[in-house]
Amino acid sequence: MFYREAGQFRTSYAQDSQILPLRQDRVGMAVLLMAAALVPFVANAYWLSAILIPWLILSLVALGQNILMGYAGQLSLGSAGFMAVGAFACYNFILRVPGIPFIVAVILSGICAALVGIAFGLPSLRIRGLYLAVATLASQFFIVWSLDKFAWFKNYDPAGVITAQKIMILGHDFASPREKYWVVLVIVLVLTLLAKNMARGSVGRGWMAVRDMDVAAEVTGLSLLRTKLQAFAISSFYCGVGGALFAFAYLQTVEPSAFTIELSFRILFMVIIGGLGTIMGSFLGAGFILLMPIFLNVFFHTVFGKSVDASIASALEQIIFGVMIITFLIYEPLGLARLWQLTKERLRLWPFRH
Amino acid sequence: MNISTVLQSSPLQSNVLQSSQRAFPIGAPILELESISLRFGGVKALTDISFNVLEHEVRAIIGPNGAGKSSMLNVINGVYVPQEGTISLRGERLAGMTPTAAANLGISRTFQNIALFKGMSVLANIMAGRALRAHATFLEVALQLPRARREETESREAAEEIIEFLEIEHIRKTPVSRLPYGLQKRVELGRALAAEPKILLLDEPMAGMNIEEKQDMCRFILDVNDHYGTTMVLIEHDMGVVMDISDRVVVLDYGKKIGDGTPDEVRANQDVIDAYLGVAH
Amino acid sequence: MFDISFFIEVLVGGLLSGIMYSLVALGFVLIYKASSVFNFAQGSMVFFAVLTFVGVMEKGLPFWAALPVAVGVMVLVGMATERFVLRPLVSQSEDTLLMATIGLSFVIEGVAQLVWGVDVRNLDLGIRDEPIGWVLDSTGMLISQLDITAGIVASVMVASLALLFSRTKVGRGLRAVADDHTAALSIGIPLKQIWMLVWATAGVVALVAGMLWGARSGVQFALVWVALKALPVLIIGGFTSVPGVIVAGLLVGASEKIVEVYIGPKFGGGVEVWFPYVLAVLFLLVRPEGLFGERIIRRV
Amino acid sequence: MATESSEPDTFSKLLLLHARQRGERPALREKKRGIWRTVTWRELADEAAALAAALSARGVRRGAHVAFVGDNRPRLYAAMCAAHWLGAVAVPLYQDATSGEMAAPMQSADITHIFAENQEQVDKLLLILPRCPTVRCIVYDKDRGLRHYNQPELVSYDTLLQQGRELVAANGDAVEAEAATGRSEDAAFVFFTPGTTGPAKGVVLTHGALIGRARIAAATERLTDADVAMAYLPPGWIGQTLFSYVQPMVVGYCVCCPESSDTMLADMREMGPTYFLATPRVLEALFTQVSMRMEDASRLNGRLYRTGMAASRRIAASTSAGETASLSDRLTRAMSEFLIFGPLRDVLGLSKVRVAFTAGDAIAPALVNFFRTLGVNLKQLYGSTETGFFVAMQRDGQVRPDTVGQAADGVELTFTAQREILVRSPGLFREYHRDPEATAQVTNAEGWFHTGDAGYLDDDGHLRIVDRITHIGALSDGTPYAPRLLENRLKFVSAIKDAVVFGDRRDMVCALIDIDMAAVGRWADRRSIAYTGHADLASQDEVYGLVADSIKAVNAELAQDPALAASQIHRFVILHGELSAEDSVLTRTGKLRRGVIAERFRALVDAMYAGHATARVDSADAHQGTASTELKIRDATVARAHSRSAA
Repeated sequence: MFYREAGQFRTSYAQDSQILPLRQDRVGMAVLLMAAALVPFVANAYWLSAILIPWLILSLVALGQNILMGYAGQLSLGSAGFMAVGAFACYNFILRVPGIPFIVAVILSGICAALVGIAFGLPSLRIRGLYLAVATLASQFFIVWSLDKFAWFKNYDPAGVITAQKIMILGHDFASPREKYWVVLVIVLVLTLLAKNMARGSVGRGWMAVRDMDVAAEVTGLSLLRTKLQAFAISSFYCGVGGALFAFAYLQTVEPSAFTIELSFRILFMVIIGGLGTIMGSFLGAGFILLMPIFLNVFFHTVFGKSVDASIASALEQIIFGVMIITFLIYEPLGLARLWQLTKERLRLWPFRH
Repeated sequence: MNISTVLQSSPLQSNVLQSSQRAFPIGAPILELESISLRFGGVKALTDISFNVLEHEVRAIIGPNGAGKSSMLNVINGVYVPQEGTISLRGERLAGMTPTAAANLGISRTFQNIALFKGMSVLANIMAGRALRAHATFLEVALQLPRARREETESREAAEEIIEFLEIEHIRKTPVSRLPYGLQKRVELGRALAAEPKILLLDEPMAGMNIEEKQDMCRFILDVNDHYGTTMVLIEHDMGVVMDISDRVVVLDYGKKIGDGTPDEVRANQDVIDAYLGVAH
Repeated sequence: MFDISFFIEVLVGGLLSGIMYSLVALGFVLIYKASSVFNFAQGSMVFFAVLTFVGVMEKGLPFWAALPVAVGVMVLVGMATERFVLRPLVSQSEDTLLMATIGLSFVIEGVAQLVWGVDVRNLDLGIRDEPIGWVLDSTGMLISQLDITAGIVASVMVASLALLFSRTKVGRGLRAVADDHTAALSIGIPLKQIWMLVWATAGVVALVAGMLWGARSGVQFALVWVALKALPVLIIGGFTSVPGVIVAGLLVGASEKIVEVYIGPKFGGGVEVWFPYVLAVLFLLVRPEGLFGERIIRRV
Repeated sequence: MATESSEPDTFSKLLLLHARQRGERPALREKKRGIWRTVTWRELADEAAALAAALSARGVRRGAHVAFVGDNRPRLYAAMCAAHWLGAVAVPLYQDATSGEMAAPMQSADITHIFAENQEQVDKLLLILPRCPTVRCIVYDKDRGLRHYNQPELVSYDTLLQQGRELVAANGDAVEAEAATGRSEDAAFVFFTPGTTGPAKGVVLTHGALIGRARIAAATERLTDADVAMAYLPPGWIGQTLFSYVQPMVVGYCVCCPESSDTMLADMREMGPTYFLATPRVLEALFTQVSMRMEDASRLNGRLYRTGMAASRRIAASTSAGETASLSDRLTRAMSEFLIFGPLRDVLGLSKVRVAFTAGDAIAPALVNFFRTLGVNLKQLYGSTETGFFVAMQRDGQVRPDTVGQAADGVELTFTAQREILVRSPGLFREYHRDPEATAQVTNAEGWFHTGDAGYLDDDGHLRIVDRITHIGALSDGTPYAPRLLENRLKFVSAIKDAVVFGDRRDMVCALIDIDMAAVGRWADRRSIAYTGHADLASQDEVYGLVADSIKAVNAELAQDPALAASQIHRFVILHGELSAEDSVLTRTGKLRRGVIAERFRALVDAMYAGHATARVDSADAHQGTASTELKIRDATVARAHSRSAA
């Protein structure tokens, strides 16, 4: 109903295939970005470092998972492993390459993750479905194990824990939550834009072709090998960068066991609940999975007037996630993003229904 | 059932056949298959089949169900590799064909039971058909560098030309999964065309269509042949339609070739008649 | 120098835990055959089954009463799963089903913790986890009574299941179902009963497996991950082949122990955490269809 | 106007003027291959020049007749420009006419050159080519499917353009000069009126007449070159050509062609025209669509819509009565304007429309009201091909749905004893092509034209149209009776697509009803009434009930008006198939061909008056194609006439 499309006509394909073809959407997005940029001035440190920062980071990781699963249709349970690679790679780059710019280190760590991703993606050429899932589980376990066992990665820290260095960009130390938030925000936004470009371009079409009908994809001349490995590499890159930020902007002190298979599952859930094969879904899903426990707590506070025993809370959380997953898979396999999309279609046809 | 109903030709109008001359006159053999044999384990799918396809012609492969028509097509574009026999394109022998290789050689195809990319719009499906012509790397695409943008526009233009050609402007941005069967078939033809193939393999393009849809599809096939000069190899078991639109027909039965020639010759061929009367409809 | 008797110790230990992998894996196979679903939640079921068992025992029920209760609960869980998860998703892609069962595993674990709490319980089956005297005396090898008992029980289970599959009418019906649901129905195989039976058996298997593991290393959440080892076993054995998973189970069990004991120390141990999976992946590259699975031909 | 002489007086001169004044502004837009392609005035002029050069090389001379067969496309209009450039006469034909229907104009107008859009049209033309010896050249635009055609007459637009560009390059000045030589009294167009009776007649209109009319219309509606219009009706109809060629040529606004008829609504929403022409038929379809889709809308929206409509009607009523509307009504109106009408207009692509005209046929007042209530400035326009279209038009602020407004500037009106409307204006046609008798029949020495419409001016000079003079009759009791008024009321019912009433020299009025498949179909679905097709649905008793109720309502309205009370519908039949131009019961613009209909449905009509409950119609008549079908005849509830008479 807020859409006034009459007169918004396109005279070039560039215009027609732009990310937000409708003026109203562009305005909305502009407002959103503005808000995202200014929120640190209103949000307190807790909100920034306990919710917004992890939300952005996990959204990025979910985006990576989504590229692989949602777009290229390759089931993966190992995203946490690739995060770990990113995190430790970043730590070591900064540790061992004196004066390396933070951003460069982050990108390099992403590339490391990508390489590992390619290695573990190789089986995807022969196998699919849960076979592939197991292969990715292998990566998950193997990576965490090796990071755990080879002390070099952790600079021989006796406790087996690394402490992320300062985030130095152009000589400025981004120490406060607010500054960290901005760093994360910028990186996430840029990578999201790139992902969107790939998704709506020939690259994305290749992924989806492989996902939807690989035989036909081959017949159109697409190389399954290149396409799948590409998806693995890019997906892992996003997870890697996410991992690096996870360590540097969120956890600060990290041990390999922080990147457990449970984390992988959570990321998987973010993608399913948020919406397979949509950029926006990654953000919605991450937000949902992240905020759910908090809502739960608030809920209990208001209902029982006291916070519940942590174990019960976590148990409930698990049940709710599980139920959500099943429900979404049954009723709206395309997740929250799809719901939003439907609402939008309604608004564009308002007052009609269809 | 009597012979006439089986082999009779439908009253389909086709300008190409009426017209005195064609835009792309039929040329030399472009595709030659020599004594092709294909087995799955013990099962013989194709036995010693040889025929050729001339440039710019519409070549039909017909035969009762299970005659090995689809296998034949799958051999041509490298989905199956025959145990014996050779395929040569413009006289060059092709060894170890794969679908991708076939695509690179300008062989494109559609599938018997629609193999569209369900999750994508009509436009995206057709653009995806141009995978071969997308050279920009993922980085160029991600950063929207000039080459990526140029290629995107080019493939959009090509896709739009096809959309116009197939008269599906009104469903351009509809997800293919929402389309009725007949339109999906048309879109699949569009995707195959997007690769700008030299040879187009159509696996039962009219299966399960009503008569109007069939006539539309025939018109499109003939128009493609007339407009782009694409060489067509199509499988069909609705004899009537095939007889109308194809220049020459190969007849298979139980994996063996039992007839080859112009529609009229084939109609007259006793083996063919028997084969068709043999199958109970 | 190479100590052969020690090697045998390790091997036997490995084979014994291997047979238990097979046991868990059998649960997967059962369900996969019946409803062609890869039930990722099987691990959680193992956990849940034994937890229930121990739980009701704590409530004062005697062993022999607790057993049927636990089995009953597992059957209910199975039926519920079939009704509320698998049926609505019938004819969905394998991946979707897998994800659904992952969700299911979360639910089950959540419920388990909600009902029985999170603290580790130990399960006393009256068999002590100490070396068998005469073996020790005669060969000097340390072989735990518990392990042996576990091994024997497991082998019995596995054997009887194998029989159930190959010999009984139900088993044949089951195979028919695995091949083609509608066909199975059309030839009058009672799908409902088959499914119930399958889930029941899967429940029992889970319970037994859980008890054996639990008796050894305490009833705790970690069981879920132990059970996950069944995945590589399945891959190597093939999803539909009972003998396959038995062999694969032994293979995985033995190899992981040997690797752990002989190579592990070089990396500070823990190799067994990932070794089976990597083994499975390598296996996939050479023989995607598994040891005894039949080759898949791609149709177009 | 004093400056008339100084201003350009032919289309080619106008074209050159625009090319100079607003060369870079869009003259035409076309949605092609997914995006809107623009032709600026400069480009249009250049293309026209090139085509003109090539055409004259191919023997197009001053006064030659060039036909145009195709949908609204920039190239069609560019070709029109080219024809005028050379002083040739443009003859736009209905693109969906059969080749048989095309033969007549071809022969009577000695068409020498034809612009055809595509293979479909070319095939039709080639079929009649032997019968049209004068045709020398057929130019086709889209070569799809034509690659192998080798008739000597055929040439592709691109080739022509190419040759033209070379010629222009060679001696551009000569070509340029050609454009200036035209005179305002030269014939510009021949429109073949799809006569509701008799064969089509070629109406010759001069540059001067059309340009003059257009200038007046532009002045009254204050059109500027910022306006945008959609071209989606057949160019063969003068209305479309006026709005997509003549007026843009005068005003310099931009004309937009949709991608295809399937995408018209979507394309219109994208483009958002500001100046809109629609036939009553189009508006009826639009109205039906809106009411159907609103019924499916959410309950809340449905209510807001209805209350909003009601409120606005009350407001309109009270304002016309000179009172101020109640606050609550105005609030409701405001709210539904914001929540419903605004968005609704936008979805329909009408939100930017400044002026919308309906013309071509009489329209039900209620329909006009509907769109005006929605907030669309829809106005009626009265005119015919012979009168240069703009005879009477409603002015802003003085719109009365039951009239067609005051006479346009420069138009004189007078009436015969039979109330036939006579028109005298500079916009009148010159003659019927090659048909002096026909011309003489409809025009007299003082230059009055007999419109054939009956009507009268009301007290404040608004023209009211009653009906075609030939249709007006009287019931057997002598009460005058005008079918179209009744039919329009019926057609406004969303369940009814078309209606034909009978009553002349009869004791009561009866009606043939053609149901709106879409609307009634949905209605049936909602009530889960099973039906196999049009015929089946049409014969369902529930549907008869539905129609009977609507007719009852219409009768009640009629009873209000003493003049019409006697004309209430007494009996009706629902036809088994829709009336369509294909079987020539309608004209291409969708007007009823009463003669044909009366002929075709005689049996049915007689049965109605004979009081039978059913009637057999055999295949030739029933649109079923199958052998004779049985149609039910029903009585309609008639309201008692109110005694308080105004007249």
